[in-house]
Amino acid sequence: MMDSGLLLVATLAFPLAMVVACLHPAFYARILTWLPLAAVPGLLAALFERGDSIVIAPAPLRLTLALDEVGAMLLGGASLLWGAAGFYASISMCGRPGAGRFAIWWLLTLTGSLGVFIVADMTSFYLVFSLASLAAYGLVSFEGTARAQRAGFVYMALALLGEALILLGFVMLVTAAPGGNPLIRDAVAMLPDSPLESPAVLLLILGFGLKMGLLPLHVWMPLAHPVAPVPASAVLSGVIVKAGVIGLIRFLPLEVPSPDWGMALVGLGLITAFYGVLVGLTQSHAKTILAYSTVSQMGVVAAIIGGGMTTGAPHTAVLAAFYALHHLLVKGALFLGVGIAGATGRRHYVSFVLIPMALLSLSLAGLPFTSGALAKLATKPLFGDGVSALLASLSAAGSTMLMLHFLGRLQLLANDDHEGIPQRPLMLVWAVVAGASFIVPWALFANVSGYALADAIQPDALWAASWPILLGATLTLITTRFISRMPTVPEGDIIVVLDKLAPLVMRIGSGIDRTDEVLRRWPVASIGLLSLAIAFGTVLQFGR
Amino acid sequence: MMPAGYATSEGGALLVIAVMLPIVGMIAIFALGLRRAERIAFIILPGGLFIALAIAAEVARTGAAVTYVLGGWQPPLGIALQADGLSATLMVLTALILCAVGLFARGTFSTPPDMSEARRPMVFWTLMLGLWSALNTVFLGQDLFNLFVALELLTFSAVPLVCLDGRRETVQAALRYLLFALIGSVFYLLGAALLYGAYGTLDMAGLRLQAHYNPATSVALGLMIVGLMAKAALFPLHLWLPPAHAGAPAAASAVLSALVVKAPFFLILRLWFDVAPQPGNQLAAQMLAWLGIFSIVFCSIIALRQVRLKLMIAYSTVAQIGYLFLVFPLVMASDAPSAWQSIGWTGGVLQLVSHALAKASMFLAAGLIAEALGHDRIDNLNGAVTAVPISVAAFGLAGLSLMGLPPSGGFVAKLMLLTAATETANWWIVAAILVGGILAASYVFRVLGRAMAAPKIGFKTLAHIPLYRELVVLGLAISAVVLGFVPLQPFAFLGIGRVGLP
Amino acid sequence: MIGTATVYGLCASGLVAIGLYGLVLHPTPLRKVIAFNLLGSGTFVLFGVAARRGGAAGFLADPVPQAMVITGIVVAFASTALAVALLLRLQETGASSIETTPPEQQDNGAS
Amino acid sequence: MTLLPDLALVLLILTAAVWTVAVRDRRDAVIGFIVVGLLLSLAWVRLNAVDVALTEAAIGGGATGLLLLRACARLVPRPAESVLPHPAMWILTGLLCSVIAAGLAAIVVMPVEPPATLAPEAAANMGELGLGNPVTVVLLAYRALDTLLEKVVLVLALIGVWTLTPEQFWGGAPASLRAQQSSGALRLLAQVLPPVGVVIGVYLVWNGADHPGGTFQGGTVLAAMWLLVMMADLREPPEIRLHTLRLLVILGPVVFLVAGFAGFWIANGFLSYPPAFAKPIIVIVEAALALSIAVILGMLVAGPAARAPR
Amino acid sequence: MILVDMFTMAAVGAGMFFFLAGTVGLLRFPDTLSRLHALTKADNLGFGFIVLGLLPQSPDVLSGLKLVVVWLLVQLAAATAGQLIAQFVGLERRRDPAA
Repeated sequence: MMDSGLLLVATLAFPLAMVVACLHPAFYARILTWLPLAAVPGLLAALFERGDSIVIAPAPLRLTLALDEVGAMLLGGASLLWGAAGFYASISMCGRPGAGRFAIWWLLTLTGSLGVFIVADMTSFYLVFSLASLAAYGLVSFEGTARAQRAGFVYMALALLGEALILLGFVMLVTAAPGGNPLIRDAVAMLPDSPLESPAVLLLILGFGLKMGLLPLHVWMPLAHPVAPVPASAVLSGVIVKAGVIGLIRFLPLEVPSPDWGMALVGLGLITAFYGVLVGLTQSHAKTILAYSTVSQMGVVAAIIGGGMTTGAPHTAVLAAFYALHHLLVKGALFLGVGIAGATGRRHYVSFVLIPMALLSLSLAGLPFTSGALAKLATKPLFGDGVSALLASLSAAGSTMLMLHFLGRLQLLANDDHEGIPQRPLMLVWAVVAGASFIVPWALFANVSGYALADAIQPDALWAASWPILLGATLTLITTRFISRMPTVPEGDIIVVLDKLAPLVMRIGSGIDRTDEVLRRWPVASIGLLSLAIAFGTVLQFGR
Repeated sequence: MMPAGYATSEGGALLVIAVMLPIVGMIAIFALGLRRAERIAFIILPGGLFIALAIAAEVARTGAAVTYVLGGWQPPLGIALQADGLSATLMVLTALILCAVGLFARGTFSTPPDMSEARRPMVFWTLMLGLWSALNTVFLGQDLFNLFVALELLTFSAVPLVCLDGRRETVQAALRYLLFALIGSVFYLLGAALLYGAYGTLDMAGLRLQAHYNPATSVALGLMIVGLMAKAALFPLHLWLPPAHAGAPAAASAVLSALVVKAPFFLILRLWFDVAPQPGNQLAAQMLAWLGIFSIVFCSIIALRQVRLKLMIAYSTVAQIGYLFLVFPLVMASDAPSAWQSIGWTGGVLQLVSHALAKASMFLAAGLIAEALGHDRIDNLNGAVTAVPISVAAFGLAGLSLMGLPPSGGFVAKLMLLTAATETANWWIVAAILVGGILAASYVFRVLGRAMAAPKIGFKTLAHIPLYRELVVLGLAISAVVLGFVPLQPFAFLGIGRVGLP
Repeated sequence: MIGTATVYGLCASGLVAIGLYGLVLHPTPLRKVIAFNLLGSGTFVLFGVAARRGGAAGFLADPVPQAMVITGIVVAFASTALAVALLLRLQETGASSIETTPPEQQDNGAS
Repeated sequence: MTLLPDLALVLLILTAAVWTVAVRDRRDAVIGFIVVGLLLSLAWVRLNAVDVALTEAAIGGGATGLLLLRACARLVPRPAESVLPHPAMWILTGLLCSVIAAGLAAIVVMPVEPPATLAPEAAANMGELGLGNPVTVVLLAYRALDTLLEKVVLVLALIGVWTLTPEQFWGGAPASLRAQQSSGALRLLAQVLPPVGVVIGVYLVWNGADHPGGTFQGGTVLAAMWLLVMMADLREPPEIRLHTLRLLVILGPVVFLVAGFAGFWIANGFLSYPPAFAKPIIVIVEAALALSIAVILGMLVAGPAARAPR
Repeated sequence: MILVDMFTMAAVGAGMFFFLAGTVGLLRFPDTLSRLHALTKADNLGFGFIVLGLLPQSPDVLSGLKLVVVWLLVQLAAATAGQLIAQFVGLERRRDPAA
């Protein structure tokens, strides 16, 4: 319909152009109003663009864009959520100090996070990935409170660590492939022959896993996601974590059966899934619980990818993306819903908030007829019939417990004003995202999974989806008292251990300061100079 | 005897002009200064830029080095100047940065209308021009003694810039700088004496043909390289740099950090690849790289702990210099047909160039921030973004390059170094590059986080900064970013005129 | 067989060592400057040794290193002049050594 | 046996050097340094480098010595100059310095055969220029660029020293060089000597074309005469803003540059001289340089301005 | 010729003797003024004898003249230096009579 590739280019260029336009004070003053539009080209591209690489800059730069099925699914979902959250933000952030700054971070993050779905060459991928990671810092730390600052610090530290891991992984990938900047698929195709395969795969799993919040690199997520303003939380937890998912999908050699890496990833994923639930259950803030739910769900996605990798199953990428899309929309809707809940008074709480939120929540656990059920059904074959399949189902029970706990804490947020209702446009936006989270997966299901739609409502399938929920509900009833008495695990759980290390780090730091002070004394430095000259001369003479 | 290696090539006279033009300007200011310092400088600056570009164009056009034999006296008896691809690149870089700094300094170093001549403008502009001539000579010189004189010229221009404001700390810093640089010079000269005693020539091409491993060569190279390291402030010889670069006025700091410390490194590069007997000494190369690694990690951590912005940037310079020294083992272990075709070499040069642009921009931005806020304590930078938004943006963009994040020259440079290190299995270097990147990001974000925070109550801007000064800073930062769009492969231009290695 | 040049070569080595020692350990700048000059003299004598050994073609000594030494001596004098001016100025500002005070104690004036 | 005088001289030099470094009082150290400088000029004669010997005596011992003595006089006396550092420190330093010296010595005692030299090349090309002093030829023809740049170094050093002028004194005159107390003898000397000294300086420059001597040596003698006059309080140091002073400072470099650039037209390139005019050009350049050197040296010793301009 | 050489040796020998004596005096005498005395003696006599001895050896008149000029200049400088030192000592004594 459009000139090939133009929409893809616009996906990235349009939000960036908005950033540049902010240099003009008049536009900068009204930037919030325009925020929802930033994701429109991305949405259009996801709907209408398909096809092969579009080379924007020819070799040797090879800045290449491409949109395949996997990319289109995630791009569409992400654009939708960015657009909706942008609309939400344009209302909720209106008039707040620093709104312009918020918008700029928003646009940069948006560009990066949509970019990861459509770039096809390595360097550009790293570029957009870093952009998404680092610009999100501005969203995390926006509130400026002590809590936000700490979250921002932890987020940044780990994001940088992730960047470093991924960069090294990329370099190892590239050394296997000829040319300066290969396409991702070429580099990955060469990987099995590379002597550096194992370290490269390990680094990539660690790096992308960090972005997804896999144990033990998840610590930033429960800190960072809840502190941001509501629309930012929605995209952080909904979209940004998917950069890790797309990374694993794009960079792991999924088509080649590799049982070792596959099982390792399944194990890591499932452990993360249960761990997220367990720690989440002890939390009391609704948004924190949602963040832990994201940790848990991303564990499931990792396990799905790992399951596919074990056997080299052909559709792993698409199925994982489908699950990710489901989570993207549902989690986005849930976070926006938290904002809605905060604006709703007791009177309308049940009808406006509780029912839709309950449906959304349980969708994550795979409630029949929801997108969750479809996603779980579609990805089931990847787990085979063994223990991992059972554990995957049990994780759904865990999700049920976690989401019920979330619903319980949610009502505490209700507005003091008994009659309060949220602004109508906010309700509308929320409804759109929530609706999309139900409808879109249904629309895609048959295409993606190879099942017929009817398969999803077979009794077998319904039972398979229902028993974990029933189990989870039962367990919740049994353990409610127990859980409420459990001590709260601090947000970010094992980060607390690292906090204990802080004095040590400070001591090392001041130790280095003192060392530097000594080294910078004249006699010490000049003795260093003499020793170096002697050592260097000796090495030159005898060190061959 | 020596083969007649040098012949004045077409356009060779440009090299002489590149060296002499700034001197003419400097002399003119000194003699007629009286109110005209700035005007003279602004004739010389574009002229020098034009010459540098013309030389680069000539190198590109002929695909060979541009040479000038002075007075027609063939080296080693006489002196030759030669511009190859690398020197031409660095000369253009120097010219660009000096022009930018010149524009930036226009407001701050002009003679007040009520005086016939003021100290600061007179001194600043003459020293800047002297420094330019020195740098060009360093990049063009082919004779080790001629290069010694050029290095001294550089030191004499740089040291007084440090103490332009005459405060105690800066005078102290200048004296330290001078004395330590002098030890470096003497070491260099000792090495030159030994080489002359052994080979009867100080011409690099002549030495390359004759040099072989013997005690004289080893001791000479050891002394010279370590002496130059002292001038380049490589860890642990960095004692003079932080106070000197932090104490100088912003415009001077920018030049000192961006260009002056690069000159000794350039000479080490030349000694290593153009003079030292081949094949090079692996162990010694590793030693250089290890010092680089220590520089990166140690000084980045210290940068992170600084209280004052300019000191932080100065420590960051020491750390970034460290990256340059990683080049030696990477190039030597590469299986490229010649050093100039290896990815490590290209990465090193790109690191040099992009750091120069980024650091110049950063120091200038820090200067503007300090002017606007009246201080440069990092913890109190709140509101900088409202006072000087463009400078803060430039700081961030320049920071991108230091961190090695895309898109930026620093990213491509570090990616190339990282690739070279991975290919040659130098895992410690890999680790250092990655850790260095994380630490750099930490110190840059620490500043940005502060600068972008909401201003405190009662915040007010002390000085109004003219827009053009901010734009100069932004321009430098953007050029560092634009370098990130160069292709990820060795550039042919940097290899022009270089002698192939076995 | 040790020749005249060698004797002065050893003298040069000795001067270098003595100068370096003083330069490293003397706490006051003036003494450092003096030591630097000794160090420089040693270096120059080393050139002189090369010159003397290179006497040929009717010259008692190779003129090239001699010329280098003359240039070197002038440069060393210029360095000394600058260093002396700096250390006198340093005294005027109230400091007497070049060991810096920790950065935290420095005032915040920056331009 | 023939080495005995050399050995004795070397021993004297090293002893004086050790004393210079080890002595407690800084004035003694300066005097020690001057002694080393004078002994070194003897050493240079023994190394057959008479030009260097003259330079060393004039600049190394003389001008530098004067500079250091003046610094001594202006520095506030301090009770103990050489606080002995921690024993570990000086033992380590001594060890390292010895190792470096041993390395140098090891190379020095193993001369290469045949000796590395450029003397034949220097000799082969000298005929073209018609000058008799090979060192002058190297300085002003073969390696004229070094010499030119080194003049620029001197100018920069002067600017560097002037940088240290306190703001309010900019443009003014340096502190007086006058001795603490006026002395008739000194005045007499300052009145009698300069005419002779100037003649000697000019002679050294003129003579330098063919015989040992040259710009630096001559220029230094001229500077010494000027300094003597200033020390005897017959003249005050000039104000640094003076136009004449500035012009004198740059005279040498400018003439050198003009001669260099003229080479583009009258010979084959920068700093090359047409054979027929080589000698006059070089002598003119040398004369101009000597004058500038004299002024620069004098001003370097005088230091930064210390009085407000009148 | 022999006679000339013998004269030279004798004169230079005498000059060296005075220098030696002057140096011993410089090292052994108790106070500055007497040291100065020893030094100026050495300068005047020692150097005078040496120049005197070298004069017949000079190849031409110009060289001989130069020697004489050198001698004169040294005399002048030494005399002035002696004066200055003595004056300085006097100054010190007046300031601190105990020294």
